[in-house]
Amino acid sequence: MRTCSRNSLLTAAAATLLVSSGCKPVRIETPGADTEAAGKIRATLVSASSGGGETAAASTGTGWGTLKGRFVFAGTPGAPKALLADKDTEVCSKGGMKLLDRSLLVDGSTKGLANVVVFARKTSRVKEPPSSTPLVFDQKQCEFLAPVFAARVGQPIDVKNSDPIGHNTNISGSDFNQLIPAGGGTTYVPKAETGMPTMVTCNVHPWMKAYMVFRKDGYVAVSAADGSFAIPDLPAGEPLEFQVWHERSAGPNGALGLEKPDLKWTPKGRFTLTLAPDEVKDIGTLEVPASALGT
Amino acid sequence: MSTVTSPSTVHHEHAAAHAPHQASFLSTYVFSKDHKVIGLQFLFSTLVWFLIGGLLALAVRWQVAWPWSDVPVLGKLFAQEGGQMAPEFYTMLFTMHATVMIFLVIIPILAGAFGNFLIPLMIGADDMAFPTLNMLSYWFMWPAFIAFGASFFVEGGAASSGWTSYPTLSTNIASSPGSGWGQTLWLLGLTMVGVSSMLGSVNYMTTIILMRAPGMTMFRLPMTIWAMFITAILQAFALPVLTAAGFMQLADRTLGTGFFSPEGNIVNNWMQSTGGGQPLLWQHLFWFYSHPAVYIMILPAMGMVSDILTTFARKPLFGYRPMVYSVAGIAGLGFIVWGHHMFMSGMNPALGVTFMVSTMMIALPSAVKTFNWLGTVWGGRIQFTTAMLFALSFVSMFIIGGLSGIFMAATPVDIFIHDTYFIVAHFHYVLFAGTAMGVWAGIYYWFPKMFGRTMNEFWGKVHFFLTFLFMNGTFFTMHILGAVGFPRRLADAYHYETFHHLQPLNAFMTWCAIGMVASQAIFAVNFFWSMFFGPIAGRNPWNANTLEWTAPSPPGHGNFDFQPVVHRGPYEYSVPGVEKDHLMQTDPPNAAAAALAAAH
Amino acid sequence: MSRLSGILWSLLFLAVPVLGVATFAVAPAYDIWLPKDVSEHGKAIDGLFYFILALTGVVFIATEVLLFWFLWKYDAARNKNAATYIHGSHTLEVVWTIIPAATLLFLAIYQMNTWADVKMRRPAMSPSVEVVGRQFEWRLRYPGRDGTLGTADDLFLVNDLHVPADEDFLVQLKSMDVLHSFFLPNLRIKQDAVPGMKIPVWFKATETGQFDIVCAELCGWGHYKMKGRVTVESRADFDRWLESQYAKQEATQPEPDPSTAVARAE
Amino acid sequence: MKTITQRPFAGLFAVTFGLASLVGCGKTPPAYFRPNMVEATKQRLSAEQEKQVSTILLAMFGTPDEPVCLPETGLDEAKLRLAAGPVRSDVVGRKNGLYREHCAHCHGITGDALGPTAAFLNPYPRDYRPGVFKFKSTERADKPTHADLVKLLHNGVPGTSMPSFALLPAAQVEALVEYVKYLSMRGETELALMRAYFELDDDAQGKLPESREFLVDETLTPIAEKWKAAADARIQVPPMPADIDLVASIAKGKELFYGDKANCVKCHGVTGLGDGQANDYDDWNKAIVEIGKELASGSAKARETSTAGMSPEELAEHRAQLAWLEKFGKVLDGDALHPRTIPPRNLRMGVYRGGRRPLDLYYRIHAGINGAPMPAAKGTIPPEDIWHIVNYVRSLPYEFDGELGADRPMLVRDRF
Repeated sequence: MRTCSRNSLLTAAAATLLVSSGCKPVRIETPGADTEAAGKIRATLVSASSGGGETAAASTGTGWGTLKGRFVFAGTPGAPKALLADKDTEVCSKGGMKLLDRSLLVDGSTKGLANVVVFARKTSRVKEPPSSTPLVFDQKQCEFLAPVFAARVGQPIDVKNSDPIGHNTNISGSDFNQLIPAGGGTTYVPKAETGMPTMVTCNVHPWMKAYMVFRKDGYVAVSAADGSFAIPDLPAGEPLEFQVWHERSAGPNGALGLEKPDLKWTPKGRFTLTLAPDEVKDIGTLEVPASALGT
Repeated sequence: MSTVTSPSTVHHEHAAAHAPHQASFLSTYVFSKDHKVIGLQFLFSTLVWFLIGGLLALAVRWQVAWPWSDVPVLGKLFAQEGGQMAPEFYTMLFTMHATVMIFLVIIPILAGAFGNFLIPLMIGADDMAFPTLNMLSYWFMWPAFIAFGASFFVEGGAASSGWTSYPTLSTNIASSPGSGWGQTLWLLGLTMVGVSSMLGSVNYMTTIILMRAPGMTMFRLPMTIWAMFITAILQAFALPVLTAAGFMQLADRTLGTGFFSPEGNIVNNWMQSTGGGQPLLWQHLFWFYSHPAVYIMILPAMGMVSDILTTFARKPLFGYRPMVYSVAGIAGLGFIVWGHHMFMSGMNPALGVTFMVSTMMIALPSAVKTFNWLGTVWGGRIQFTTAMLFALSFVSMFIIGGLSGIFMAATPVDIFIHDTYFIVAHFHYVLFAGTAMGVWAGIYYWFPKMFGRTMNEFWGKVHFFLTFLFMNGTFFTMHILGAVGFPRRLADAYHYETFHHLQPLNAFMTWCAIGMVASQAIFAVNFFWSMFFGPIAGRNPWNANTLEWTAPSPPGHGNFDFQPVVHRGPYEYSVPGVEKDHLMQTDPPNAAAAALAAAH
Repeated sequence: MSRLSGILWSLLFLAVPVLGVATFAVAPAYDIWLPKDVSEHGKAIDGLFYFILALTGVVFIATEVLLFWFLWKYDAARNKNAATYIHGSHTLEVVWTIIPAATLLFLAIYQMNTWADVKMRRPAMSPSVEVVGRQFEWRLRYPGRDGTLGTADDLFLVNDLHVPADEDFLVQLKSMDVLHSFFLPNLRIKQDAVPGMKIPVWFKATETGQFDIVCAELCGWGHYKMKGRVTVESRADFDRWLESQYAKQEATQPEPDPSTAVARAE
Repeated sequence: MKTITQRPFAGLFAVTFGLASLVGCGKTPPAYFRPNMVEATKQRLSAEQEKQVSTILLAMFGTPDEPVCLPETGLDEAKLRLAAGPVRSDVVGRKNGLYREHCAHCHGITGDALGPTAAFLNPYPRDYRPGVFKFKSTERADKPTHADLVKLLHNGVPGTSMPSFALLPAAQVEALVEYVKYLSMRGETELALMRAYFELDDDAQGKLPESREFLVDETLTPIAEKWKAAADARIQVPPMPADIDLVASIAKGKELFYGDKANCVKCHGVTGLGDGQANDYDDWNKAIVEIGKELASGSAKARETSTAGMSPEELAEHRAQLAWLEKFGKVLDGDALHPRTIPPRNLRMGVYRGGRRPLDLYYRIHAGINGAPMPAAKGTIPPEDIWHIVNYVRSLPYEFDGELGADRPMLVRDRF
């Protein structure tokens, strides 16, 4: 009897063990999605189509103003690294000259921080249509001459190649990746805004790198060698939100976040202000701490 | 029950001689050098792997029957994919199924478990010739267990180039996920199994030649021992080739030696830097071992079945010497037929003709054995014990397995059925319906000797019936699948118009396979339950003749409590003029001799 | 009880030959049998298959029934007379060694000719097509107009083999990466493609139609999807098809209308 | 004996039942679309934001088992249902599951090229989510036409693991193409949504509007429009000059190939073996590489900065940064394949991924290859010159080139 009870106990244990293992009726929908919320959204989506389209910002003011300022780098920029330029050396490193990393250009004397992009995010009106006189985007000695290049949508750009060797210019996220024959060139007319600046490369010489930013309204400026920038002819009398970008900044998508409470400067690298007609608003010297850049 | 009374002095001597061995638990049960413990260690490990291999087979069958459908239990591994099995996972499944079944189950359970347990007992020795080697031969299995088991969890997963691991699929790391770490581990595991078998076979040969009890001449050895002996020889001669080949493949994979890869062979846009090798070289080397291995996987079972048949037919083995010669013949011919695995491989067709002839000839000794088994059953007094049923089914199924081999041996027919389910049916009839049945027969037959208790006969027969039924349901249908040309190793064959209509048949086979595995639960419970609560068995529950039945059940350390002396062959059943229907090999010759004299 | 068990068990063993034969008898009715043969040499192969089937069938039935009969007759529970004490019979051993030996030897010699026809007596002609196995597709190359492979006018195709009927057709079989096996069930052709080897495969198709090309040697995770199609057609159709494919390959202008491209997918 | 046989009876059936139930209840959860974790992390989305994206996508596109699409997508939902859903090979005459039967194990249920087999393929399978396709008859930035995708399925992509589906019935190919478009649009929408968070004004509290205006008119429609426009955006191919002298044309082509104008030699190499500029990435891999750089520099910076003397909010900022970096590390381990450089094509192999017709080569050279470094020649190289290059490239596999000497490339003559 004793043996029998023990035996049945043993088998029962085995059975329960087998049954319990791997037997959980789990039925999950898409993980992380809220199913009934999705149901509601779908209801609104399938509902009758709305006129929609882009809602242009309301035009509230008249006249035009100018925004200017100057970026300086608060910190010590290390010596720029030399780029690995191992192809076509007879051209790319002529006379042993080295191509340098240009992602952080600080003016020695003025401490000015070059190549900071400032543009207005949304505007209601523009002073004049894009000019048809082409801008020039040139490359020489395996380097794009302009590290950061701003243009207005609709304005033609002459992409040139002043080198004795062939290049190609590849504007990522655009429809443009063209052969640029030695000494030749082609014209590109940007069709769409880039949002944040987009990278330009030459696939033949992978170290070649630049950035381009296209804006519909053309309200965009790139800080000069001394760090100064100016955006003229901005629509006055309405709140304007500006976006600030730098290649090296630690913020999301290169947004340059600064501690500027007076301008309501956000971590997304934006500040807002309203210009009076014919005002030349100088937001003064903007100190960019080393921590703001991914140095 | 024949209880052999022995001079008490001898008994005491033995007890004294072996007293010091009663050491710590570790040295008694884990690192024991006692052939019986080692045998049981082999038995338990291989049975566990048998279960694993069976489950792998089920997963394979599931995919074959219902490709890409939600796999039960396993499906949880592929939750994001909706429970659908990835094709490379399927290739890993059948590769590891074959690997586990061949290298971790059949070979070790025959040579390792039964060989170890039975050889000393049946020849009247108190242990193996080299107990330490014997222990090592078991513990070398563990690296193999670990290597094969671990390979599922390395990057890329387990080996996926089939158990034959043909180059360049296996040598070229880029050719398949499993050809990465999985394949390397596979080769390492294989080598370990090889070492283990080699240690075993050296041991068996020495033991059988040198340690037979007084009076036990070679031609008084039971068939089991003969089979084990010849198997050991086969292994000793064939294994070095495989080991060498394995190391060559390892070198190909790790050092880029390129023994097996031709020049400029591009896989997955990855061009092999080395070349100058020949993929066929591996096939020759591999099959030079693996064809004899086929006989390593069946001969011991044949031997055990012969003994069991005689015991329960209560009749001498029909044609003892022809049986021995045919085993030897199979072993000899086994070395010159490997090419019949390569008829379609691009090997010189003229060479194919040669191998075809030798292959036809190797069917001969098998036929002789079959006829002798029939002769043994003829005119006996058959007792339908579980062991006997399994042994009989071995004979019945081996006939099928043997005959289906002739189709493949006929080269022109092989053109059509090569690598189809016909061959799958063939080797499952030899290895599962044959060897596995023989193994079960052996377990039911020698269980009393192993644990001193008999297994439950009723559930044993239920187990036999279900296994026999489902097994034929699964494997016999494979023949007709093969006749359609249904190729093996296809994750989904139903998009071929030729095979589209075979899905229902495959589904049926898969259900049978599931039933087959499920019914092993009966065996498992019966096995472990009987181990503790089965009825106590005496020394000789089956009234058999061979020496092991004169020892206590289970035999103590040193096996025999007296020195067995052999007076006759192992199969003296139903001798006219003898009151009991069996004459044990140790029975003193006096009365029996007279009776025998009268008989002849 | 035990009497009954003996009967039941022997009947179980009788079931083996009965059901075994039944399976093979019924299978053709459900079309689970040799697929339609459209090759010249296939007849011989199928004939051999049936011959061996008959031969083994007889042996199978004989031995299995014998086994059943012995179990039935010599069941200890129902048969009281003692077991025959016999160690074997020399004559019998000789008989059942000689007869199978003779049969098997005959079989071996009987089939050699077919084997030679399919694998050894290669027709004297240059390859009609080159088939290259590659994970996981059959890449085909026709010699083109000049009839020689490796020239600029070769025609490249995938998985879609076309063959003129009633003509010797010589395939030059190669593999680019791993082992494959070129299996044409309906043409009774199977040959491994081995990297580094050029293996000739030849056949003569006797009927037009479309049939499968199967890969019969494990070639990696996608082994199952290595499906091809062989189209046997008259010489005229074959030439027409060749020309159309060649024109397609040399196209310098897009098809006038996308829908034709869709149509091509049929 | 009797008492002994009774007992295991119960036990046996308990065990067999146990096994049976184990097999029976293996129900796995339905397949789901994996979120684009790389982009989500790059845009530094919060958990709520990730949740909102999945929710919106669920509303707009449904699940792999029940795909839905808004009329704006211009997709045929019937075709989608044919391609979507689990493979029910146990149901005779089943009507769906095509994508998971033929494509999912490489391209992934989500079309993110993260299927179980993907990591082992070279090149990696295509990730549909950016909506960029290489081999097509349209201008570089345009979507492929329906016919392009059908042709691609028909021929496969020679030289890659993409096999030919020529033997599938046309209806099934149609369904698969439609489903690829569906996955692509879904992926593009996902990207757009994730990027939209950055463009949000601050008063939105980092929550996207769930209005029809935003989701459909501003997000989905522009994407769908590009797909619809593809059919009319096919490149107009001027016919190859009828009287062209092939030998002369090839010579001219060779000149251009090696010259500074077309500059092919720079990448495809003087030998034409594709051994020129070879350490560049395609757009899919480049994205991962860039992120990897960002991650590396970020964590380096994090290691340097000492938290000593940080104001609480600075400290919080710092912690957030660390958390973000850690998450990125995980994402790159789990949701991205290890980036690989893209070698320029070896032009002597006679293998043309986008098709071997002269027409196909013309497309490649004229428009370049979207997503790959291959630039467009249009505008700077006149059509007849493109035809010359085409002829030269087509002659390369057969050209005997003495310069190459002993280590000659593998000609078509030997293999392809």
